[in-house]
Amino acid sequence: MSKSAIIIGGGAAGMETASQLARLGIEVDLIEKQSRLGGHLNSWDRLFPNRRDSKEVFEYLEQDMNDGISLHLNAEIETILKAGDRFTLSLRDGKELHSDALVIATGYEVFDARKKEEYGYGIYDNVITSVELEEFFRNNKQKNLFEGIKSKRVGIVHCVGSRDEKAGNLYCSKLCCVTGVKQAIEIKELMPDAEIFCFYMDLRMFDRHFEEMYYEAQEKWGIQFIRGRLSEASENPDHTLLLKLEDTLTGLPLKMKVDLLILLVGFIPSPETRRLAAMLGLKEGDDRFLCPADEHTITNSTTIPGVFLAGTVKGPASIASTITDARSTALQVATYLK
Amino acid sequence: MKPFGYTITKDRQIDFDANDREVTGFINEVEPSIRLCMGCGSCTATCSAGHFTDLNIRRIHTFVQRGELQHLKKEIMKCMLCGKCQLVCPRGVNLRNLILSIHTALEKSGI
Amino acid sequence: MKIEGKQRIWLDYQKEIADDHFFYVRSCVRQNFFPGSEKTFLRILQSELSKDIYENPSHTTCSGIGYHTDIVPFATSMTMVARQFALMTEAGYENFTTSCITSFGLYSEVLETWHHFPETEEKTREFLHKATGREFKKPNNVSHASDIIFRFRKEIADKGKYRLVNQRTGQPLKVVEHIGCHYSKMFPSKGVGGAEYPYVLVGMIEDWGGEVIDYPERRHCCGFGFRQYLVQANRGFSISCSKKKFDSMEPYKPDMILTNCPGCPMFLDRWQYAISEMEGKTYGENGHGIPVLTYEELAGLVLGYNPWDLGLQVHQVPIEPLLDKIGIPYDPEMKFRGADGQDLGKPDPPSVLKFYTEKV
Amino acid sequence: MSDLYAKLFEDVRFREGLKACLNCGTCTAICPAAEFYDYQPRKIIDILQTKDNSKIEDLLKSNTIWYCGECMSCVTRCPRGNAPGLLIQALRSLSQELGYFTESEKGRQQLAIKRTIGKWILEYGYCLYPSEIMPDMHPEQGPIWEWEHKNIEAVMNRLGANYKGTGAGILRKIPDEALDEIYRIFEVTGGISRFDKIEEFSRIKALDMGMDMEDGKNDDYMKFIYTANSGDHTLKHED
Repeated sequence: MSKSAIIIGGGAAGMETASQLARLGIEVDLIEKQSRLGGHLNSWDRLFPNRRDSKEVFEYLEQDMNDGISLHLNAEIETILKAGDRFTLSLRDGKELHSDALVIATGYEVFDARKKEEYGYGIYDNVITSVELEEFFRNNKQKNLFEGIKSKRVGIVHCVGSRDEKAGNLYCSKLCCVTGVKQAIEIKELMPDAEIFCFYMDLRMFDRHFEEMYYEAQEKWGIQFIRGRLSEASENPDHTLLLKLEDTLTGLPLKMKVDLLILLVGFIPSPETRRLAAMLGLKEGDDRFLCPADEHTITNSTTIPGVFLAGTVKGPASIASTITDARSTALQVATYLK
Repeated sequence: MKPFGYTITKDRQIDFDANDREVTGFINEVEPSIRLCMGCGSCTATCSAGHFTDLNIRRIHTFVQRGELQHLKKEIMKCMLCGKCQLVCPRGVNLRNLILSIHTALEKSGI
Repeated sequence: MKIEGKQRIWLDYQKEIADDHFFYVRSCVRQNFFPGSEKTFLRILQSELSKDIYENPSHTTCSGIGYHTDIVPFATSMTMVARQFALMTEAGYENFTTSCITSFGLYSEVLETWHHFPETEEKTREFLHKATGREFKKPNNVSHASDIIFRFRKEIADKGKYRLVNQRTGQPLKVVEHIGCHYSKMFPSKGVGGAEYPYVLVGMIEDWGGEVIDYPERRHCCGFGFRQYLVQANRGFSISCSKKKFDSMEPYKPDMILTNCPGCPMFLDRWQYAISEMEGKTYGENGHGIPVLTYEELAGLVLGYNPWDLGLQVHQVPIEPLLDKIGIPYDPEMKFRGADGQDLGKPDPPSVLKFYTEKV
Repeated sequence: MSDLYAKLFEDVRFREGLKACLNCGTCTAICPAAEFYDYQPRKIIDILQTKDNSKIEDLLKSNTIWYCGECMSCVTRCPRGNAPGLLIQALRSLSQELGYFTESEKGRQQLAIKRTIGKWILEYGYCLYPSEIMPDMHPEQGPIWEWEHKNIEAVMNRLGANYKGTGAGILRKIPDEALDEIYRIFEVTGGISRFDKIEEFSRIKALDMGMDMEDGKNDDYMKFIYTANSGDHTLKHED
């Protein structure tokens, strides 16, 4: 009898785990709470570092969503029970699913920028998040975004909701830096006369071609990097924003007017990830992301036999490393089921 | 007026919008490698003049970009143009030409 | 500006404010400079709202200004605070109400310190007992007097005779609110509305018919800075801070400034005078400056109290333009007279800032 | 020399205020003192984090620690839960305990504060007292204060105060027993000893500077520290 696995979460991690397992002859149920697959991939326009269209990656992942995979869209999980080696999932619509293994791929959410009260998101008109900027890019709404903006000075704020005790997140979300640099270049492509400033504390250009992107941003696009964390934004009478930060490389406080402020919001574990973890008794780290059995070596299994983790449930990760991680999870699941 | 015994002071914030950035534009044009600075401080660490004065060569780059001309003027007078900074810069910024261009720009704008 | 964004944040900072039976402690700055405000606070609570509020004659300064000028050690200030709590305990009260923001901040800081470092509370009890023989219980509720007025703002509006509306134009008055730094910057959860968008004064302004102005330097300190004002050599700092705020609010053409801290209204009032003397610059309309009020003074005006009972005559920036806008009658002849109507002379007119002589 | 960092660490405010700094500058960005003085709260933490005794000693003897206005705006914003304002309080306390405050122009001003605010707390039970707020020392208080000061009893009476009266009320006479209690509190908690140290170290400094320092308010040293301003506390753009 062939073995089966249930994968919870139809984003990049879930899709790739599902297709790999199906290819290995394992019966797969893929559960997605939304009406379509892709997760956050659906929100991004172009991907760093090479600015290729995110739709291409989605198409790659989607082409393997074949017959071996039963797809459950708009599905919400009520309960998960484990009896012996078997898992039983009850969905809200009354459906019941059974499997020999369970993969948690419920991913992350972006930090709610409203919690960073002093940046005025949700209050001041011209403060948006990096996610909203992607949506504008993706839907070709650039014209709306910059309509009526004359001098076109844009501020990009790093570490919004990350590395911040007051926001409840001490960790680095690690991908905001490169996202900020990518978006800075993209704005500049659209509006060559725009002045763009990135406010950063450390630029964590950790992956291949990231540092080169930073170099390109400076050399080719003239994007300016000011080392200092935004302390507050307030609104001027003309709806521009007055920013206050320390220019730490000169040691002087600095004030500056910008027309548009973009907040690079970080990763937080999705509420669904945390709900399932509580249901199953999985261990959360002090950053609230889920802990694998071993941080260095057994990175895709958990302490509960048959329960596996894939992708950003374990912390911030890029799409490339999420896909790589998903394959690793698939291999672990297949080995377990053998 | 009554003698108050104190005066109103102007703040020392860098007021980016009030600063004259014509010099900034000029320097970025004649020495575009200025854009490449990543604030690492290698230049300051090796600077000969910096060992004897409070010159911070790394800060010169920042003052140019912010249009802080008075600070800039004060700083560059201390540089002896020995060029050691240029040797160590990991981003290849042409610091000697940068300093010379700043001199030219400041002179041109009468500062 | 999207007001809903602020409203969401206000919902996150709902502070518990006692309803009745207050143990009241006074403010040094306000007793010196705004005695009418404290008088009005008690009048509103007792006569309008029929609340029980008690003042023990033996209570003293909390030593807050001494503490924040660093001449008074923390252990001393903690024990001074403990003594006030002891008086409250002895009188059978549990709700502590401070007139002063520096005090409010100090009480909050002391209670937090005792919570995080319990050995400091023990030591304080020991000190207090040794020095005075007194014991104390910690209050159930610590509220600033502005919290209390905030809590009863709708009752005040209901009983009110006047609204913050310009009689001539029918438009709401534009009001700048200024919150004392120690109200919530240290402990955002202790202030109504938190630290970034405090709601305590906004709520009053809205319910009394005015329109709140948000301006870029809204959160900036008035510049008191304790030692920065108290020593003459440092006052340039103090006045420069206030000037920064005036310059920032000026484009919005505010009709008045409302404050909840003892020092701020005094500084925002006096520095307008000093700026006018030093630089010839006046803010507000027709060279009269922008009137600066305490929340009690404003509540008193809304309730129809005589402006000279509120103490509006001891402001340097003339208050009459505001009274005329709202349509509040006053007797100019009585402005500088004593309790029995005796003639106390008149202050000299400033050289730049205009004295209000007639209705515009 | 003793370990200054260890001494600072005895102060709960220091322990509460110093976690780990990542040098982001949110404190300096909105610090009113940083706007007008050559001052950066970030740098204070940076120095304290080194635990370097001689650097801390320099700090305790400098003008730098006296620029802060203790508004605590920095506390709201720090993403690491540091409180530069509390650290300043700990530094100022230690500077006074060790007598280092007399080494700087701004530090020396502590005597003026002790002889006004400190005196009034013990004498009247109030931090401020209207008859002591002299119009000539406070020109910015304007003609209105001159008028009020001249008519203080009548004005206080008009505004419903109980100036110097018995019982409750505004500016009532604080009962002698209460003033005695305050004095004893200051005695047992180190307040009096702090005051004495401020006097004592200032006396030494005044002697050193060849100035007269009596106990009153109007001696040369007192006048000097109250008004002296070298003018080099602000890094001006014109410099």
